Amino acid sequence: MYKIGVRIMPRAEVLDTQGRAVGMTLKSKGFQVMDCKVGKFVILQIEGESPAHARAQATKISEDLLCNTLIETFQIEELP
Amino acid sequence: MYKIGVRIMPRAEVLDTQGRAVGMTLKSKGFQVMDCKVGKFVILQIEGESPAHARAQATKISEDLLCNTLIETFQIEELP
Amino acid sequence: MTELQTKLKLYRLHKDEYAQIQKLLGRDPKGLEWALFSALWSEHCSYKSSKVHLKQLFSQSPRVLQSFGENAGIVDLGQGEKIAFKMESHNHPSFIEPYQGAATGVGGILRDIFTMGARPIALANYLCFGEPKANRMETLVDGVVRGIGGYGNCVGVPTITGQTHFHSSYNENILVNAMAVGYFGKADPICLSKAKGVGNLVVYVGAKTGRDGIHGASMASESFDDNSAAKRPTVQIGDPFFEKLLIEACLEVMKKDLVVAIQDMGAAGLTSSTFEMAEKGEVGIDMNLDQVPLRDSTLTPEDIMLSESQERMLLICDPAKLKPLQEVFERWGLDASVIGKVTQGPNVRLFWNMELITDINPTTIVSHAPQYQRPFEKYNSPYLKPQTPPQDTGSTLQTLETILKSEHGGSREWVYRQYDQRVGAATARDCSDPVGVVRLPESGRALGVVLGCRPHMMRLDPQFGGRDSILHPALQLAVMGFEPLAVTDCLNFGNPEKTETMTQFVAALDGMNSACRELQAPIISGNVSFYNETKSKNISPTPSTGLVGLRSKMENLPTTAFTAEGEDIYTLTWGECWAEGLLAEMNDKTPKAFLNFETQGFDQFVKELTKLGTSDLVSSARVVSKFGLLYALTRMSLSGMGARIESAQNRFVEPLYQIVVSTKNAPALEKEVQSWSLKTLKLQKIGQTQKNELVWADVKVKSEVLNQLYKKSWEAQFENLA
Amino acid sequence: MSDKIGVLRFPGTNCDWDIYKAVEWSGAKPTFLWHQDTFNVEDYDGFVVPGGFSYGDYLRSGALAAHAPAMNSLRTAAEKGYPIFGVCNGFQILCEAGLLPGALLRNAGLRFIDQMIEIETQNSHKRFGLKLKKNQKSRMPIAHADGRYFVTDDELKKIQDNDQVYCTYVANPNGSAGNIAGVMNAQKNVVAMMPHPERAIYEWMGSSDGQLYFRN
Ligand SMILES: Nc1ncnc2c1ncn2[C@@H]1O[C@H](COP(=O)(O)OP(=O)(O)O)[C@@H](O)[C@H]1O
Ligand SMILES: [Mg+2]
Repeated sequence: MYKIGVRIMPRAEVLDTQGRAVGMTLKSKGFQVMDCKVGKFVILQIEGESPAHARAQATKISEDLLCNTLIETFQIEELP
Repeated sequence: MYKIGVRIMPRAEVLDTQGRAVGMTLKSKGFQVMDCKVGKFVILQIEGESPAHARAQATKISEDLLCNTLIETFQIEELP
Repeated sequence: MTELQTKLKLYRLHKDEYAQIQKLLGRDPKGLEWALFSALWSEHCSYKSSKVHLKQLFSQSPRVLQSFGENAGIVDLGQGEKIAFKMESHNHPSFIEPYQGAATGVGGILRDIFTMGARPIALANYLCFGEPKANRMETLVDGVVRGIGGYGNCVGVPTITGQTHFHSSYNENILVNAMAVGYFGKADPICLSKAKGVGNLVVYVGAKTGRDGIHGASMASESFDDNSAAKRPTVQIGDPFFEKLLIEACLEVMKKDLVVAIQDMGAAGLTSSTFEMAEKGEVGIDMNLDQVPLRDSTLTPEDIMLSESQERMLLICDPAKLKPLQEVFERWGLDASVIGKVTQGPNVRLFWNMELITDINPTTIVSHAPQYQRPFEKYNSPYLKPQTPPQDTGSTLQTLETILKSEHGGSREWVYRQYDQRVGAATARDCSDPVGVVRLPESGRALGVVLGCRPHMMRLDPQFGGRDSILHPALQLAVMGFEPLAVTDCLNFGNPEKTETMTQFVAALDGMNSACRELQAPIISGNVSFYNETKSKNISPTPSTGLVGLRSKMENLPTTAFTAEGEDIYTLTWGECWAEGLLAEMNDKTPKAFLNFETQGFDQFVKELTKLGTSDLVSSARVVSKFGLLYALTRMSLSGMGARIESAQNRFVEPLYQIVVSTKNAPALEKEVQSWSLKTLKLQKIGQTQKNELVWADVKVKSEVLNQLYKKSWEAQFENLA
Repeated sequence: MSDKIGVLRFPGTNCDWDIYKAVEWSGAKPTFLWHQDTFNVEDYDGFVVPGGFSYGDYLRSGALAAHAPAMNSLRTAAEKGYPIFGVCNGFQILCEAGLLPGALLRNAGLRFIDQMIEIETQNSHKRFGLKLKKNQKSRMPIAHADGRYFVTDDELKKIQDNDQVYCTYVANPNGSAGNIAGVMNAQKNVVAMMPHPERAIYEWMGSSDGQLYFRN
């Protein structure tokens, strides 16, 4: 079993209203935050023959379902 | 300027409603996914004197604002 | 502390209660029994401080098919249609985690409704917050409203009415009460929670059991203190998506006659559902706790019995029907697991990996729960001496502006805009009107829902305030042409161990009860929430109510704002009672009042008004409420049609009771009202509608200006919630 | 002979009956189609994907529903030119399934909005809104949290030039690109909108302007 993390973030050209709102709140509270983006993190426990196989599965899942590539990008990492 | 990622996940003992629905769908599509958890990922661009200082800021921001510690936990990482 | 003291504290049992348990069992309680008594003898489950008083409630009428004792009350609407409805509090959880607390409050009340076989068709919510600038208040308001919307919108039940109040007494103890209404058509069966049929199976459906809300019921039966934060790890998470599946699947198995009995797992989860089902059916149940579907494999039997994980139901099913039942649930993506069976009894026996761990008679725990006659004093209203209302002073317009800008007089649109008010495509009047209206699917008649209880009246006089919690909403229904049928309530009070609280409680209940009796509108369901106390400070006593009314048709439903030019405006005033009310409070003044209410003939008044409200004689109508006549006229003048008024009445004193109507046919209206021959009722022509402007003596102001003031107040009060 | 209209149902769909009743009102014959089952497209004259919270709106609204088996059949129907109408969550699902251009993001104000609004027709549709005239105004409610229509600037220009805009908001409530409230595919057989015409059929609902979206 492999534990794979998928980080999904809004594309640069899509206005990230949530990130903007959080960023504004942070600034108003005096934090030195220049920019803020809010995305998603999905952790999958995948049954697979090898780390590479699990990664490939995760990539497929992300492309198919977890991520809408029109508005988001994703990045995959193996988790301990 | 430092780029800090905050990964916010539902606490283990708390019901992850999104993860349950996504996991169910993945299984029904034939993916070998044993478990699925859905959380958030926030990327902060922080002005700070040192990496440690930026991290400390991010931790404070996460505790105060980004993470509802009743139901979520968070983890901080420096991003390239 | 001795071992016993520690145990009593952990399980929140009093030492007298412990003695009573010893007597009932003839021995010391052991093992799991502690947890069972703790849950079922909690205030929340046993109503131990309120039961003696609730028994006195007027709860029957020819229309009532089901009153207290089941998950919700049921009223017969005739023509084969029935409704189930109930209201419940989720105050403590909402203060701890506002989003989830409010969301699970909505989820819980919906389960109480569809458990009975009724399809939920409307939601309402009654909210009391502290001062806008109080600590955490913005966060609480935001979370609660999002939570209610998040759940109700997703399950697809429209929220059609509600109330939002603010007062410092709620600064550290907000109130979140949710009401749901469900519908039975001609072919829909009523299902009850009485277990029966030896050999029948006990089936668990819905979400798996986790750690959510363990000890929740007994927590809701305690005051808040600084340790509340430490009690946090038990937050229950609601999943409206799962609930939607559960609604569809449960209604389907009930309609297909696949269940014998059904009960939601609410407060105290599996404990209350199992023991109450067995006790009501006078049967035993054998249950294998190791077969309960778990989300967390480390749960102990005690955790399993006490968990308040959401979206779970317990069903009794004939073994021959198990397969078709499981098929229905599977189609909706849900599991249905057999976890036990109905036995001759009398005992409920709980097993853990084949080992018998508890063997106890459900009557011992359920029916023998303690009942207290908590001390209270006889209430005497200080406002019975006749008085004339005070004269207006100061600048009227300025006062009106102050009211509209305040959190008390401003618009609540920010709140209800976040609720789906029209899913179901049956909503005729949404939250912008005091009475929410949905169309009944089979007959096409109209059902009205309105909430009552004005906390400032309760602070003034709990007995009159209790009466007002019924009469005010009843008038709101009547003037729209709805016959008030029945009532649900949610009695939010402080610590019942204090004489002051119990005195308020008894006085309020007495007021409500007399009003219900007079109107023949029984209270058929409800909930008591005591211990709304933080650091020894009690909330304002707040018996919120939900009234439902029936209207024979949808046509001629009056609007609550003026809509046509040149109509005559009248007031209908009942008796002489009045109160300085909310404005006095805002000015830090103790309000003056005269509250010797004339009951004689009031029931006839409500009946006549109901008829008037369905005729074509009333174009628009409003019950004068907080802040008196000028504010009511202002509210009627917000959408571009104003009025020219001539009246000597005090602008801001709150009449109890008065109604404003506008009509196209003044002679017919006068004739009609005179024909009622009610000597306590006064009909007075006060002016005419006119375009764009409200004019009354020194007040002369454009509708648009009033509307701006009314709509902007929220932003001004809650900077971050715009 | 009345049209047969297939109405898709997903777990979490909650406007299924509302659409069913509106279709029935229009004189057509509605039939529910279950998400887990594929169907024979020839058995129907058109399809509606109703609103609601399919799969609880988890992950992204419409994302999980877009992968249901019934959607494979719907894709076939789309390719064959059958009229398909999505409302609210149905719009989101059709976008996620790639049957319509663009995506629907969280409202600019980050909150759910329920409100009576006004929209303006830009183009009629051969089955769902044939009688709608250009610039005709209709009043009906919106009720959504994720209604901000997004397309890239290039794509926006393309759909505008190609007359794929179905209706626009008179006052943009949610930050949608080009004020778009409803859009069509390039072939103009698939159409969807965020506002709810099925909640504006009878006067007592506050408006009956939704009638034209169902009746031909
Ligand atoms: N929590 C709530 N949920 C839904 N609707 C609400 C809520 N609070 C207030 N409202 C609605 O806002 C409107 C204005 O509120 P308010 O001024 O207190 O009532 P009224 O119109 O009875 O004087 C009412 O029609 C009421 O239904
Ligand atoms: Mg119940």
